[in-house]
Amino acid sequence: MEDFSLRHDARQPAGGARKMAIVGVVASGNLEVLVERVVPERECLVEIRTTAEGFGAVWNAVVADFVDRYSPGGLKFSINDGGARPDTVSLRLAQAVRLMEVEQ
Amino acid sequence: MTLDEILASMFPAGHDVKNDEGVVYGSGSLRSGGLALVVGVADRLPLGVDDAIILSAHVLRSIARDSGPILVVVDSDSQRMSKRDELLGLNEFLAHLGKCLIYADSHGRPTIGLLYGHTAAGAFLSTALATRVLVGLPGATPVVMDLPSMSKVTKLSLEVLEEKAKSTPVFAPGLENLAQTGAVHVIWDAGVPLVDQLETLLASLPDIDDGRGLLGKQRGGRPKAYEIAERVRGLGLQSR
Amino acid sequence: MATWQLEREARDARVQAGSAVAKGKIVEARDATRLLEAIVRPGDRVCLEGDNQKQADLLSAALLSVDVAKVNNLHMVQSGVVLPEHLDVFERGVAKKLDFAYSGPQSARIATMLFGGKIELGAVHTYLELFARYFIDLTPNVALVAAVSADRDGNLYTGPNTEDTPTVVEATAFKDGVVVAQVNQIVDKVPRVDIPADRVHFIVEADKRFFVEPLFTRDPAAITEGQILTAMLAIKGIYGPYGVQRLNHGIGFSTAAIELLLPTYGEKLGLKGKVATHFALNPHPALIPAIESGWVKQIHSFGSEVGMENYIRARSDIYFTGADGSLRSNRAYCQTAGLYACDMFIGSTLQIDLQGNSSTVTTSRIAGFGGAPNMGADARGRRHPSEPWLKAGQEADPDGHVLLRRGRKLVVQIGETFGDKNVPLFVEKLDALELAEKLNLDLAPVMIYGDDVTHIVTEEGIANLLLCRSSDEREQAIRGIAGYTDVGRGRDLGQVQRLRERGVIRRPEDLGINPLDADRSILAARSIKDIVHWSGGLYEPPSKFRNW
Amino acid sequence: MSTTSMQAAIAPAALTSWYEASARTRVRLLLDPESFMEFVGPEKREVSPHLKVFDLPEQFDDGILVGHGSLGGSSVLIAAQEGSFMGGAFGEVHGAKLTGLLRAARDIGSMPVLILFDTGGVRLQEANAGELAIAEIMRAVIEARSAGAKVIGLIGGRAGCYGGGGLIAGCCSALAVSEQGRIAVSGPEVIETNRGVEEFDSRDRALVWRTMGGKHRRLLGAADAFVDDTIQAFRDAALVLLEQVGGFELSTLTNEQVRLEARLRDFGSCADAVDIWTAEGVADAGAVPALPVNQFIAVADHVRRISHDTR
Repeated sequence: MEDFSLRHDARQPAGGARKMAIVGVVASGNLEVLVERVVPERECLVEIRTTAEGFGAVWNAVVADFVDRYSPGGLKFSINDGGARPDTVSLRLAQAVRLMEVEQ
Repeated sequence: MTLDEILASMFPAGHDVKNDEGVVYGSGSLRSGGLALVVGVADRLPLGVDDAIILSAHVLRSIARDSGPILVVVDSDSQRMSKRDELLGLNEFLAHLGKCLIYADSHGRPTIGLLYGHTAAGAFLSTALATRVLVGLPGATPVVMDLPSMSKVTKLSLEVLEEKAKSTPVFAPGLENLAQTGAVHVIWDAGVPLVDQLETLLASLPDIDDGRGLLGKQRGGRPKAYEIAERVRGLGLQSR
Repeated sequence: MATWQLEREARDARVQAGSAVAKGKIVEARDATRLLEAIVRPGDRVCLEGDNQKQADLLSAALLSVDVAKVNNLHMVQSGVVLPEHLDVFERGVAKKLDFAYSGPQSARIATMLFGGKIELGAVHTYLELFARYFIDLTPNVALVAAVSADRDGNLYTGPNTEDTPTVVEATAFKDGVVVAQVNQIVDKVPRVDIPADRVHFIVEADKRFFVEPLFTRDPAAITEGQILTAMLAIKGIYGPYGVQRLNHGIGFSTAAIELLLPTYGEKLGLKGKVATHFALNPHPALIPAIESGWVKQIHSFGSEVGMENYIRARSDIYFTGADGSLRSNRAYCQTAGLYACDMFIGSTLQIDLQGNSSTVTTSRIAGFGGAPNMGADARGRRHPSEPWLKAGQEADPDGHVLLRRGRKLVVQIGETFGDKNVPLFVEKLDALELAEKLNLDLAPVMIYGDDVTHIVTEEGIANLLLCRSSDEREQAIRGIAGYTDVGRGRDLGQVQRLRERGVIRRPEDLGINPLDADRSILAARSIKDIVHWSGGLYEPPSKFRNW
Repeated sequence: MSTTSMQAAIAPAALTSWYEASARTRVRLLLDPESFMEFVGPEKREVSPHLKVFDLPEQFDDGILVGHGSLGGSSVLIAAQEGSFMGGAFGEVHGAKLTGLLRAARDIGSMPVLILFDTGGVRLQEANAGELAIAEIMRAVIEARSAGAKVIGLIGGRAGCYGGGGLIAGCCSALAVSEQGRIAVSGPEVIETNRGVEEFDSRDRALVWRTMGGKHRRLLGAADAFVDDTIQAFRDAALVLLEQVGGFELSTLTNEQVRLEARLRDFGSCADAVDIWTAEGVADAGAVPALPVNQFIAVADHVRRISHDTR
């Protein structure tokens, strides 16, 4: 297992008012993303635990693109990863942001 | 200890317990008076539909007819693994046996499991683990699942599993490991007449409430189960 | 006086030798090895059928058991190396040299044996190419084929899996070779004559039915959101704009996803009747919902598919069927159809390099090519116009003379940037090159050459290589849709942005597709059972695909 | 971002496959809208304390969600296993959540419990804790039922309901199962490993479903209701079963004894499910696996009525 934590500045706060959401499951090639509105609204924090070791550079690139595209300010993402592919990671992150925008 | 030795040591005043090809039933005279129903599995029998239905019949008949504690003696294999048993709904037969024992326990017939040999998986759940108090005898070898099957399911090699089994009580087979989780309440001393230990137990039977979670916490084998269950129970009560 | 009929005499001598173990043309199964010892000579070219689906398994076992003193050093010329016995004959010394096209389940072992020098490799072909060589320089001396039934004269009924048989028999029988057929049963009258009796010399009644692999069944339950996204991109970004009506699909999950999105997503885009009407395609179960929804007009097939028999029979408007009602497939004709009469091939691969060359060869697997190089190549001899063909030609050469400009076949590679076990689809250098260097091959086993590929589709978008004007642009277009692979992360951001502005690269958002819409709920069928329902109970999937 | 695109979120229960849905989607669409309140949810991060020993990833809810909600306007307690996480297996935390929920039901005495099974049985990496958790759950189910709570099991997920899960299911007041749902103790691979492929060919999926699948369990009387593979169908079945099922007393057990003895007597020598169905009087038993849901329900209702006081 490998753990790391990525902190980014965000252009603007994420939409919606929901406090917490969760998407995905931990399975081979899949991941769960728990998202909570708990960090300052111009920041974004992504904490990752993954079974696939040695992919730090890819995680960095995926998360940087994600923050650039969605500007998820104020959100903390906690990821349990079962070795998902980068496209799956991007998809789950996007799904998590969208869930936070849905009225509860 | 063999089943005969155990029964002799536990019921010096006599018993009529029969072992019918691994299916055990009968009764024993307690030193403190009255009879105990004895049911169980011996000779490492794999517990299948045909055996479970006999045992549950004995328990049900005794509930309607007798009084006194119920002793469940166990030296079984796993559940019987066969097409026929599954075809006929083995899960119902094993659950039914477990239900009968649990029902009896809460209706004046306290249940005591006596694990003196092997047991595993579904056979374990429907017999020894369905009692109020589970007693282990030294030399008992319970396993939840055998390592080759475990290897197939977890896709970890047998060697890795054997290595981990040495250091990891929560998954490793064995009486001591199970005792740590709270599954086995007490391990008797084979050097002391069992009748003494049985009478001591009967004289101070634990409360009917399932205390295995707290036991596992106190013994360190299950660090979280008790508290999680209590928290959920508390939240559930608030939803009333 | 010169003798001009030596081969015929030799053939007659072989047949006569074989007749010693036959009653008329009929040979008992237990005598099959003796028959082969009588009719096969050392060094013969032998076609042991050997298709990608059906297998003359009894005859392969018989060939494996021959006395190596009598039969040895054979040159196997067969399209499919599928059964373990197909390679065991090399281990035993029965055979020495191999020319083939496809090796699916034996791909790892064939690689090992090639590296170990156990097999002398002629070449890896595409089907049509190997069939062509049957008539020029790889004509079999002996063909060992499989059929469903035979009559006592030797007329053969192949059933739905006709596949390679007519081609193999034609090349063998008409050039003085010997044809042996294993059949599931001998009957008084065959349901239809697929191979006339005068081309068949011996018949062996097998004790069990010949093996057929259900190779084209993709369980919709295994289709991922990523595959659905690539399928949506392909439908909206290629099928629609080019108006592709005549096409071939590969066998991967992405194209299965396309088949299952036609009646839902395709319908929503208003494409019904405008695209995907005529196929050169095996009877894919995944296409049933589109057929039942009225999308598909006609399908010609290379082979059949286990479980599809009754459905095909009941849908003769769609499929080619014989007088008996069952499917008539033919690999050679269907490959020809794919080459000349289809405007698009779309399929997946294991590796794509920076120029778009693709290969399914890895250093540990030689899977062969099957039909992909043929489907996935421009037919230089093509002369008839069609809208997609002309439009692709125009994109490739906008300044050319309208009346002299060649059209282009659309050759689309579709896949996710990372495949199984996170192995990247895009590489700097193909494993095929490494293999060619290691084995001293004259030619690297490239499945589809980059200059034939017109589009690459991944979850990151579509690269239209027709619009690239230099090899540098081509490389950046490919890097631009290679996602987070090393190749993708090596892209030039500025150049990729410019390619995107020109429409060379189109991202999902450029096509109005939200990746979050790529949900399994839009598949017309999400399980094999759903497909059975679509078929009205006519499709009968093999047990291994069931969960009921 | 478009707002029409969240299919999974807006798809009504009638269109969503139970088999494919996650545990969270099942719960959300099974209960009355917006009524679910989770206990010890993923944000509490009460993960398994044991998986790290095996270098395995944890899930924030340990593969089960438990909580409270309403069904048809009435309060229910609910638990749902996530079959995709470690096969929905029972570990220490996973099991303790269900134990706690059932004890709450016992203490309340009148509030029903829905258990959405999706499990391969004990989580082997924490086998002792998992096995004991199942034993505690079985006891807790009986205690809850004895106190007057109805416990309904719903089975139709990818992992089926195997091992100890099958025993817990056998303790419930009633079960609803779909065609995809499988209920058994030993899994197909385990039987094959221990007894050989001649005893059971785990890759013969038609055999697996014929022996352990929803249709067989319904025809055997092992499940009370057979439903289509939609969340709506499970919801409807749960509402009906909550109306129908009775309490738990000695007569329930003696009735069950009679029911199971009769099964052994009538079908004990049958070699295959098809023989059982034929013996029960199904006209064309071989056609049962292919029957559409409604036709199957008609056949099942004809040959085997379910009485709700025998389990």
